[in-house]
Amino acid sequence: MPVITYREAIRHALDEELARDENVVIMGEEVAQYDGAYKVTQGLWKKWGDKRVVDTPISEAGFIGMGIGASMLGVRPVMELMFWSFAYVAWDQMINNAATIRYMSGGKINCPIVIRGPANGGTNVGATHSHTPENFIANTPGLKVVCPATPYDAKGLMKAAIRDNDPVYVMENTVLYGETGEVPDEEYVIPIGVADVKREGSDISLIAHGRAVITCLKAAEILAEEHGIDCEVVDLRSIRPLDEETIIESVRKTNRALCVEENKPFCGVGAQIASLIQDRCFDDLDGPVGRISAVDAPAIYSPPLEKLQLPYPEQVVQKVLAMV
Amino acid sequence: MPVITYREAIRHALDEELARDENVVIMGEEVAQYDGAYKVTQGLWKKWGDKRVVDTPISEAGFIGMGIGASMLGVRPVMELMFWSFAYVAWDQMINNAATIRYMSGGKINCPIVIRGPANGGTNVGATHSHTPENFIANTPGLKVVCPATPYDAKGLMKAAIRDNDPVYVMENTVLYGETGEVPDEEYVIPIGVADVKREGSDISLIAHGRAVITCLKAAEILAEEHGIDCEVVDLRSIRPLDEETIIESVRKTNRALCVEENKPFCGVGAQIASLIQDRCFDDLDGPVGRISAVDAPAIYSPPLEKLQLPYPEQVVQKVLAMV
Amino acid sequence: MKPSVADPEHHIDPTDFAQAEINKSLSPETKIRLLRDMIRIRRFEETAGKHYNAGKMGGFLHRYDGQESIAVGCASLMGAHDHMITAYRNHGHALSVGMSMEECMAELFGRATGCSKGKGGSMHFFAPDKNYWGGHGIVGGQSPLGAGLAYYVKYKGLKGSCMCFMGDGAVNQGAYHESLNLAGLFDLPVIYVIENNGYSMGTSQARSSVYKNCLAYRADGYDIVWDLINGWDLYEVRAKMQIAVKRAHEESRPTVVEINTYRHYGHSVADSKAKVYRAEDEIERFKQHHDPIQLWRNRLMEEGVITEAVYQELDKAAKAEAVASVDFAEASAYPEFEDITKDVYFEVDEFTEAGRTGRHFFND
Amino acid sequence: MKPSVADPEHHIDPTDFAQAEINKSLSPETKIRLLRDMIRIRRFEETAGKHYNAGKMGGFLHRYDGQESIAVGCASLMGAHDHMITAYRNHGHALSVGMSMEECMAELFGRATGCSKGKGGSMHFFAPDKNYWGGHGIVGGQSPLGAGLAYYVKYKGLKGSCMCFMGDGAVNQGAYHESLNLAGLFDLPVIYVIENNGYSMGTSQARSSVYKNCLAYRADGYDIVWDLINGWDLYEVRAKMQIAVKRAHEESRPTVVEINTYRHYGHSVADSKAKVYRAEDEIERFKQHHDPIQLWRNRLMEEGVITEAVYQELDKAAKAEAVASVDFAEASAYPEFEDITKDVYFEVDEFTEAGRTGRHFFND
Ligand SMILES: Cc1ncc(C[n+]2csc(CCOP(=O)(O)OP(=O)(O)O)c2C)c(N)n1
Ligand SMILES: Cc1ncc(C[n+]2csc(CCOP(=O)(O)OP(=O)(O)O)c2C)c(N)n1
Ligand SMILES: [Mg+2]
Ligand SMILES: [Mg+2]
Repeated sequence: MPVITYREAIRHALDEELARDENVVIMGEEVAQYDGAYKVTQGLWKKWGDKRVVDTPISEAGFIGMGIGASMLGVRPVMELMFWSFAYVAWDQMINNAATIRYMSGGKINCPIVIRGPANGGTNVGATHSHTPENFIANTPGLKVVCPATPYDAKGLMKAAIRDNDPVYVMENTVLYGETGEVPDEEYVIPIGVADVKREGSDISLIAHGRAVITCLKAAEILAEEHGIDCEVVDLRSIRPLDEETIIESVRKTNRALCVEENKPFCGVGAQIASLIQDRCFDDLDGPVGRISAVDAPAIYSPPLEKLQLPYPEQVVQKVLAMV
Repeated sequence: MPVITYREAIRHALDEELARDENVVIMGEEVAQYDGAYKVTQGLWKKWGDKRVVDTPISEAGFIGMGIGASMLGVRPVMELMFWSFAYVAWDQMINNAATIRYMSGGKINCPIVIRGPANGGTNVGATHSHTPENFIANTPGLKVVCPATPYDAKGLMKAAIRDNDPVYVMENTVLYGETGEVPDEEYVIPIGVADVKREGSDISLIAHGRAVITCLKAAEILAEEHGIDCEVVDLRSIRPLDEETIIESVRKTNRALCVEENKPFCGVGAQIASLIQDRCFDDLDGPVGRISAVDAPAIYSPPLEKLQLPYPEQVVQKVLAMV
Repeated sequence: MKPSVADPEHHIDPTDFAQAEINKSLSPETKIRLLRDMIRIRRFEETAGKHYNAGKMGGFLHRYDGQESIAVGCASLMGAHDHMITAYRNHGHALSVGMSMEECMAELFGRATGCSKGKGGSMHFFAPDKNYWGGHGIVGGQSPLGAGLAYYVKYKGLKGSCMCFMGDGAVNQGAYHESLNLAGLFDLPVIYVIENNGYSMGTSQARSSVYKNCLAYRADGYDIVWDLINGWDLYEVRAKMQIAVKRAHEESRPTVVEINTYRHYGHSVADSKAKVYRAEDEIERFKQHHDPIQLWRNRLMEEGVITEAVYQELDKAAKAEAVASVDFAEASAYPEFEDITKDVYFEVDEFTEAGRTGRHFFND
Repeated sequence: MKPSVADPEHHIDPTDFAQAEINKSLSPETKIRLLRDMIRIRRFEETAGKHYNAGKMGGFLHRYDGQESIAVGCASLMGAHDHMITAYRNHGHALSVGMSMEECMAELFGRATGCSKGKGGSMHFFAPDKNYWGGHGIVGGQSPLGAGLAYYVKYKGLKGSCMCFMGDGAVNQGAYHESLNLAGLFDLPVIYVIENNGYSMGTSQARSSVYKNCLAYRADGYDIVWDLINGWDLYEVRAKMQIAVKRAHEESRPTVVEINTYRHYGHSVADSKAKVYRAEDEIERFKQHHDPIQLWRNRLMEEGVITEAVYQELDKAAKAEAVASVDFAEASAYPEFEDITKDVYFEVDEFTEAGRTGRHFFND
């Protein structure tokens, strides 16, 4: 199978969907002539032209709202946020208009928009540029949110997001853009709402999404090699809809769970998962569900410190050792 | 002790703080000449004049950002959001500028701003006007958020918020504005971060904030009278900082916990509390921590239905009966 | 700095808008229909207000009395690809595009037969089949949506437009300005219509906005053509709006128009200071001399298009229709409990594969 | 529509800004200090760029080369109650108000000795003691803050101002427009300075904004005085900015100025297309003919204020200072792990009662 980067995988998804459906339009700051701030859309403007790949001014509330409006009539905009952090200037459009228009119209309208871009810390861009609001979004009925961890998932989920008739917010990760993985040439789509057991194991379930999945996989390897502990790694992939059954099944098998995420701890996704597990697996658990999140402060700039602010494999290893 | 409304209690707090500190300024839409959309600021403009009580245009991002800027130099703005739902057009100012300026400046700046207003459903104002983002705010290090349930707490917490040197977001409730309670004439301040056991009990801990506390108290009465079940009701009052010890102590005593909130369930405050309890009270629990939240959809308009969308006493009663 | 209509190419005599082509071509029947449409709005609002005060509704009720000529005049210019979107004061727009009083009244009563199945309420009427996109509660929040509807029109190469309405208070929301720049930059056939009734809640225009000339003039900084309209004259509304519509259709360019108007009642029915922040005589003056319905009625009488009897008949019919709509609403059922979680996700409602994958709702 | 300086009351000859009072009164020493300040910025940026490319820093590095006259010219007008705030391209402003290269360079290197203790990085330099309020990363996000700093000045009855800088791309953020209305409405002594370098990242002004006259002209719709300035002429920057400062001090009224300028390098050091979206000859032209440092140097030579030797000496000193600042940075320690959760809450940092009540941080 071809090995390509996470970035290329997303680009292929966009390219294929541009070809499949003439209503698909890529939009965002620097996505066209500049090829994208992170080169995700590289070459697409050249190939598809001004109508299908559109540069916007720095007006997130304006252009995302515009995309929502256009989607109500049938354009299928795939909007890039250069950073997901910039969502906050467009928050009302994203949380009110996109999420509630269907409801408030009694189902007369739907809003097939995709909003995508990187949402992550770890690149020393500071507190205002490192937000990861998947928990805010998943709190909001009417929205869907996915956080792919691998090139394969990124492509498959992006295609599903574009074909979905509800607003789907896709959170990528600049740290992962250059990571490679196998991605088949043949067309495929990954249904939104299906978790993926990225590694089977029997001693403890590590439950994660986005880059934290990679961190868990590394930790699992160390734990297996150095400590003889067999971790199962559950990649949520989609936060809302959520594949609760895969989580529960895993915990029923391992009897232990650790949630790992790069978000801040308070009301993070890990809180929801821990709350779910203690509810559904109360008698299966050999100990409390553990949680690892970012160190609870705004993202620090200083590069060596930011490394420690986000979950890292050795930290997961230590926590697992303390838990089993 | 004088019995006054929740609305009056807040007004007294504002009035007293205007008197105490000449840097305190009340600002917001219709807060001055109109006496406030919900009459919280009634009479303050007349008493304090244009300089201290200021009407703003409908520019939440602008005027809240302006307040943040002014607070950096020492003005102490108390900004009213006519509805907390309107925070989303000012979200970047509230979540980036207010929360991170201290951090990014290495502690050189602080931001003594208060942002207050009603955050609640239940008055049939529809999906865009019924947001309760206390979980979003508590997720954000640098911010504090309190949700008073009674006139006494509303006054004491408001005064603490105004004196606090960090940004404090105060969530009131239009449904509670007319509720009455005892409030002493003498000056008092309630420290932010201290929960209040509103009712002692031994069978189960009902953990709530805001109006859900009132719902729990009513349910507790029914449970006591009709079912002989003795509930403890823990009012969080402050979400961040959080009084974890009071929660834990209560659960260690009752061995059962039910979190009740008016927010949507996914990553709500109840998720964080459940995650906390299962971690710290794993061996004390006789069963999983339960949760009740709003029915997971945008706020419906239809009045009889919205009543059922938010937690109500009988619902809490049924849930408790199923748990004990 | 010259407003759009001043452009001589439009051949419009600003002292007699009745002579504008779009008005000259009106048949007596259409003129009467316009009158009827305005009266229907007035009677709908009055009836709704009465039942609101009787406690039959929840939430807000923002009445449109006094502003009828705007929605009716603008809607009368809409063709197959012209769209409309507005803020929460939207009953007039809804009725103007042809929504029935029944579905609207039932919505106010929170019934399942309401236009939004009782989910939206007063602020959220919708009829996509009539090119009507609501009904939006966040001030200014609809302005990018309006640009987006126009984006679709342009994207599909249609001759159309989107009329996006907003209040005078809404011009101070950032989203509106972002929309202006986008509309100008992308050549969007959007028409921003500022319904200037002089107040945003209890705040007069002077206390909420700084401006030169008028609020619409802010468009000049975006090189967007603007105009100012006397809203009480239906002929003027139609004549000047038609220029904007034509610009949208033929040049795919935006316009900003500001239409002076007045709301007869409070910001919402529950407006504690409705008679404090506006002088009694100001209100009276507008009701007496600037009521668009009375002015249009008088005009049509002058023109010999109607008699007083015709007017009375229209009025009676509108009243009866409003009363009947209340009967309809009251006879309708509320939504069921299960309906609360319907209409959240298209994929769930349609029982698609995507709607069945993973958990979508999170109550235990 | 006339820009502010065109107002004859200001007695400024637009063909010779050196004759403006504020410039005529400059001593040779001050003129040399202004040159020195610009050179220091240039050398700081060059040195930072070199070490960024060597992998010594993380995140972004937005260089100010080419725009020095703006920050230096504006800062030279600041008195006790004049404040400054800007966006992420903020090294020039920081040095202009008197921050040391050491604290700035150490910040870039992520050290605890940095001006923000290594927490802010390149985009976030601060010196409240020098009336300098940063360094902000969200485009346009600082504009309401600037209004707020001015609000304080007015609230306290001081004769002062806030200069709030932003790029040409930032004018399309809604927050800026909301700020303009607030500034006008509340008579705030704020000066919005649009540093127009022609591009927002890879997007030219023409592709990001629709406008008439210039971007600053949008202020006209808010009845706010505006002006357009050639940024490469330090005399012009000072002369025209001084009018705005005076307006702030004496009338407590806002101004919007747009200053034409050019950035010599990419948007940030990592700008893959820096030489694609701008023609090579355009870049060369600006470097050759519009470099504010060279123009000022030539001017001071013409005036006989400096000789080439003086210039060389200033340059050598600036280079040495920059190199020393790197030494300082590299010799400094990184923050400790415990520092991550410091400077989050004032009350916690200060060990107050409020800081000890309840749990503030939520890692297990
Ligand atoms: C962002 C936002 N802020 C505040 C409100 C509350 N609010 C609703 S209507 C209104 C006044 C709007 O006035 P205007 O735009 O002139 O419209 P009008 O009511 O006169 O039709 C306000 C402040 C809101 N709905 N949304
Ligand atoms: C709200 C927001 N959107 C996008 C960005 C990403 N971004 C950073 S700088 C920039 C270009 C800004 O250009 P301009 O305002 O002209 O300033 P300049 O870089 O030329 O100094 C963009 C798009 C951001 N930081 N914030
Ligand atoms: Mg109005
Ligand atoms: Mg620029």
